[in-house]
Amino acid sequence: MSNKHIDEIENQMKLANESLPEKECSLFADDRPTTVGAFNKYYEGFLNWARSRSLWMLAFGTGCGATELRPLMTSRYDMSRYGIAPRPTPRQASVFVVGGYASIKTIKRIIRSYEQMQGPKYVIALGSCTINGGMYYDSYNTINRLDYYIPVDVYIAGCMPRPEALIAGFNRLKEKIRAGECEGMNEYVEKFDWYKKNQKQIIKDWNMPDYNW
Amino acid sequence: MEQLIKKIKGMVHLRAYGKQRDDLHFVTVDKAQLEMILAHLKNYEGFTHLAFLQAVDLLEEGKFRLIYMLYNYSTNVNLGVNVLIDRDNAEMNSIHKLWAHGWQYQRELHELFGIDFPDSPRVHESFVLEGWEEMPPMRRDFDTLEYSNRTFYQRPGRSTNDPAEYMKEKIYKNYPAAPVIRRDNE
Amino acid sequence: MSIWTQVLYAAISVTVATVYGLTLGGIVRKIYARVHGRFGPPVWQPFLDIIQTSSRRVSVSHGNMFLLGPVFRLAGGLGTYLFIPVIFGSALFGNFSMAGDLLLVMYFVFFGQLGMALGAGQGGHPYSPLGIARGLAQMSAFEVPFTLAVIAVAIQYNSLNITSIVAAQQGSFLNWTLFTNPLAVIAAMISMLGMNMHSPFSIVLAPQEIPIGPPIEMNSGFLSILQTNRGLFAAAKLVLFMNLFFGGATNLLEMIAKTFFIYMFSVFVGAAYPRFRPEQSFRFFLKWPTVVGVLSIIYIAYLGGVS
Amino acid sequence: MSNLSSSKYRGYEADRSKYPEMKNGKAVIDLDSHKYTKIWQGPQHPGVTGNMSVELIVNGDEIVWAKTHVGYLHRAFEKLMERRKYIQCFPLVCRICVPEPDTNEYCVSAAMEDLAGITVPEKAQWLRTLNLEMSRIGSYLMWLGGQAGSLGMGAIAQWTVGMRDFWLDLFEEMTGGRVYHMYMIPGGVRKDLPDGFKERARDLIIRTRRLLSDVENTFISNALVKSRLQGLGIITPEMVDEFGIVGPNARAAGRGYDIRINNPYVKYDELDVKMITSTVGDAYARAQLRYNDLHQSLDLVSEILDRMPEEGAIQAEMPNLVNWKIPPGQTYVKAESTRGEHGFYMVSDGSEKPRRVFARGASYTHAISVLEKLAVNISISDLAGLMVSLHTCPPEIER
Repeated sequence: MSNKHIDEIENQMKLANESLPEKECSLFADDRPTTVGAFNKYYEGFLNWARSRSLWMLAFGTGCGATELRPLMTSRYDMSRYGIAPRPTPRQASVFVVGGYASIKTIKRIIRSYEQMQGPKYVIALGSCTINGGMYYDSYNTINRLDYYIPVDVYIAGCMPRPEALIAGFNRLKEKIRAGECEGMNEYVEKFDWYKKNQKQIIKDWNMPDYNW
Repeated sequence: MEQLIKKIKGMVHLRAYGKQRDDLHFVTVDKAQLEMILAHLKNYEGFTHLAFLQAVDLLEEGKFRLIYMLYNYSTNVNLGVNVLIDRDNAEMNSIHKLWAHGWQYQRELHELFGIDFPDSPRVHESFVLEGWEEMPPMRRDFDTLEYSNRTFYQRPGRSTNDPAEYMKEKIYKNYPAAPVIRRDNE
Repeated sequence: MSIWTQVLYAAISVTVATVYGLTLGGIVRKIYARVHGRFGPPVWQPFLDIIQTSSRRVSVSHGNMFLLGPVFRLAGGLGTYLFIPVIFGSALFGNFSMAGDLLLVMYFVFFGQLGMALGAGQGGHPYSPLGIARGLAQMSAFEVPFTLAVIAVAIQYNSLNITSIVAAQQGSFLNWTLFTNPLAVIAAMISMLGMNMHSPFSIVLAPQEIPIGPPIEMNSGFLSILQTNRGLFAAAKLVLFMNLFFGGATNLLEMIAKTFFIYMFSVFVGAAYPRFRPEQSFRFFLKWPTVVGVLSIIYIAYLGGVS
Repeated sequence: MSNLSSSKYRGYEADRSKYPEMKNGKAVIDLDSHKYTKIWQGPQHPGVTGNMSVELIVNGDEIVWAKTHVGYLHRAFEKLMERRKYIQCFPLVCRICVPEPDTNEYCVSAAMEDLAGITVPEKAQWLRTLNLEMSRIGSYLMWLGGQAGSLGMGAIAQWTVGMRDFWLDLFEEMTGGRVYHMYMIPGGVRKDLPDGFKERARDLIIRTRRLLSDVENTFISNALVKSRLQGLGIITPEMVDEFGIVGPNARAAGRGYDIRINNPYVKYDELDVKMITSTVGDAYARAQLRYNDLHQSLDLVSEILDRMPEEGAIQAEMPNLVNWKIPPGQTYVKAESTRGEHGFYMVSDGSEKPRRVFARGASYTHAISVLEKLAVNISISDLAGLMVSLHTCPPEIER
């Protein structure tokens, strides 16, 4: 293959970042995300065990579900027993708890925050409204299915789910992590174009880079 | 209250007056005289609190009805001042000089109903919607279900529990359908 | 003792201190949780957190200085620790103590912050520089009473060697600086509140204001280095305070007991107070603690202390 | 500027001769001059109250310009209610304000009753009053935790939110729902009180008071809390009318406006509700006022429990609610929530669905106009405290 051809292929691999103003283009990376596989089986098993016992939750109350996260932190339910702690920045968080319905304006921020999290990362979606829209199924401003926009590991049904249900959801997530089934980060990369297509269909003013490092 | 209504009648063309409760009255005035009557009510009659400014879409009449809900702290009475404006090219005078939070409602009305308020600060800024391309969504003729079906992905399996449907399906399954009356011109 | 034995001993000592510091962190979380009326996380939670952060598969860097930030921080922690004799008279925990190590330790206590400032500054997040500005300003503020207290101690024992300072306090607990020069201890303990960054001096991390401040962009491996350093540095600071003001320790148990109670001082204050506004915090350190520090020097140098 | 000089606010005595440059009374802010930083506080930020954001320009630690962005929680309730039958509105309305859903339920059912001309039986009125006061307690407890948490005092937040959980238990007994109750329906309420409810409620009141005395010792009378909150975010009496400020924010500024007293609804005219006001208008006065109001709510709950009739209908005679048609008309019903005047404007056109429903969220102006004004010239570390002190609740702003 000629060098030119290789360049072309590489250019196709780059993200367009079309919606960014020209002077900002250099500020953002245009590399596509890549899949990162697991380590050796036994070592990964040990790491997964540690990951499941130290879940750092992104403190982003996206909807009314966030109101039940507060009792979850206090004496009655005390999620810190299970190693779950809130973390204020996406760079350090490993679990994204989407607290209910996501309006168009919020889903944009959800995507940005999700992409900034460092993998392996997990998503818990609470409430019926993230599953099929719930009572907002006919609203023009809320999405109906969250798993079309970011990969979801655990859904917790209910409106709103009780703290006990949340703990059960977290335990389910832990089981999945320990079993090595939570590869949402790689899934997102593999179906990157499909996710981007869905995201761009609803976010009409896409003024951010195509992938937020 | 009657005195006040009389006074308003003397000042402006009072199109309608209604009393809902002892502490809630509605008056309807002309579009051109609205600002004057609001300023009068605020400065001289003690209606200093603007509870809200909202609109109702009267699609059948081709009008918007704006409601300026005022409140008087000393007499504890709410007075809703209604005004009808045209639905096409809807436009209204701004009240941001009378109340410092008036612009908020005007921005909301501009975005959700498409009513323009020239001179109102930040009226063209987005309020709750981002990148909206359809008609203003709170208008009556905007079908939110149709938009939702078109834009978002429905998860199959949603069922309805509408009582009428339920009865038709489960209880009166064998009940003969109501006779369809055919008219000549069909 | 050959240099290699010393290095081996230092390595063991550092490991023990890190494990101890992290466990202490776990205990502190537990104590906070009890104040809140909760069970709290298990004591070994900090270790799990370190494994979790270091096992992330992806890591974003913002440039060379960003890489160096955590390294500088760790170097600061290591440097502080390695020149403090942890246990008086022990070869294993003697570390590299030497004449004039007090000066070196004082330097290293603040070295880490500066390195972190460089690294976090390149993170590009606006909260990083805000946090750095607060951190450095507060550091300069609490450094004043702390340095005054250290000067008082140096005058009192006529030495800049921590080993000889500890040696001078042996015998009876009445020989501790706590009793021979209480003013210096008061000044130093107040500045320790600022050093440990619990409330009311938690303005650098302040999750409600500038979400966790300087390390906001630190992720994965960088964060795990910072977390490790947090354990080591906490242990180093506490050992330093123990040596200078509380008579040092002659065995490991004594060290653990003393440092634990020294740390509890800032934990109990932290659980009961809200956070200062930054400028309130700076002014606080430059008022009474500084006056107390100056008084302690006058007391020792001109009034001749108790003896 | 007057905000700084006339108060005890010991934050900034900034040098105004240089930054920001003033021209015609307006600050000239040039972002390219590298003297200012633009910061988005929120929506992903632990210091904002819910899912909203404030766009800030800071000079050092000082905020020189602020702008509120809302709409992250817009679910188009008002549009959806136009597509729902009257009784189907109830699951929707309680979600308009999450910490205090019952005020919404009361307003909507009262608006429907007002339009249809239905009188609610005595017992149902008492039950409604009880429900409203209990939700006020829950909301205030959460607010107290938020205010302490915004100052970095996590312990208070843990205590009060933990205590709120026991009030939610009472709600669960009473209504079957923990956070959202859907207890009030047109014509009355859904259920009577369960057996032994009154004893448990009285017991909980005692426990709450015990907690509050701890909170008073550690929070309200804490010198550090005072030094941070006093002089912060002063609302002057002139601002109250200009910005339409309501509720505790207005009462702390000296405006005696409490709908429970001014326009009594349900059974408040028979109860002993006192107007609690203050004239200072800063964040600390608001905190004290809400703390006293919380005590008054506890008093009211025990008074209601004592005076409530044992027997009586809890539902008025109603037509079939599934196909209920309300005669045409328009009405506005308001109630005092913890944030102030919470009202519903409802228009019916004689069909079985409401023509237009508008929810007047109490913090609509607090979070936007007032916050943008008060946030200027304070330290960035005080913004979280200020937002909580105004008690902004984003879902009721954008609905």
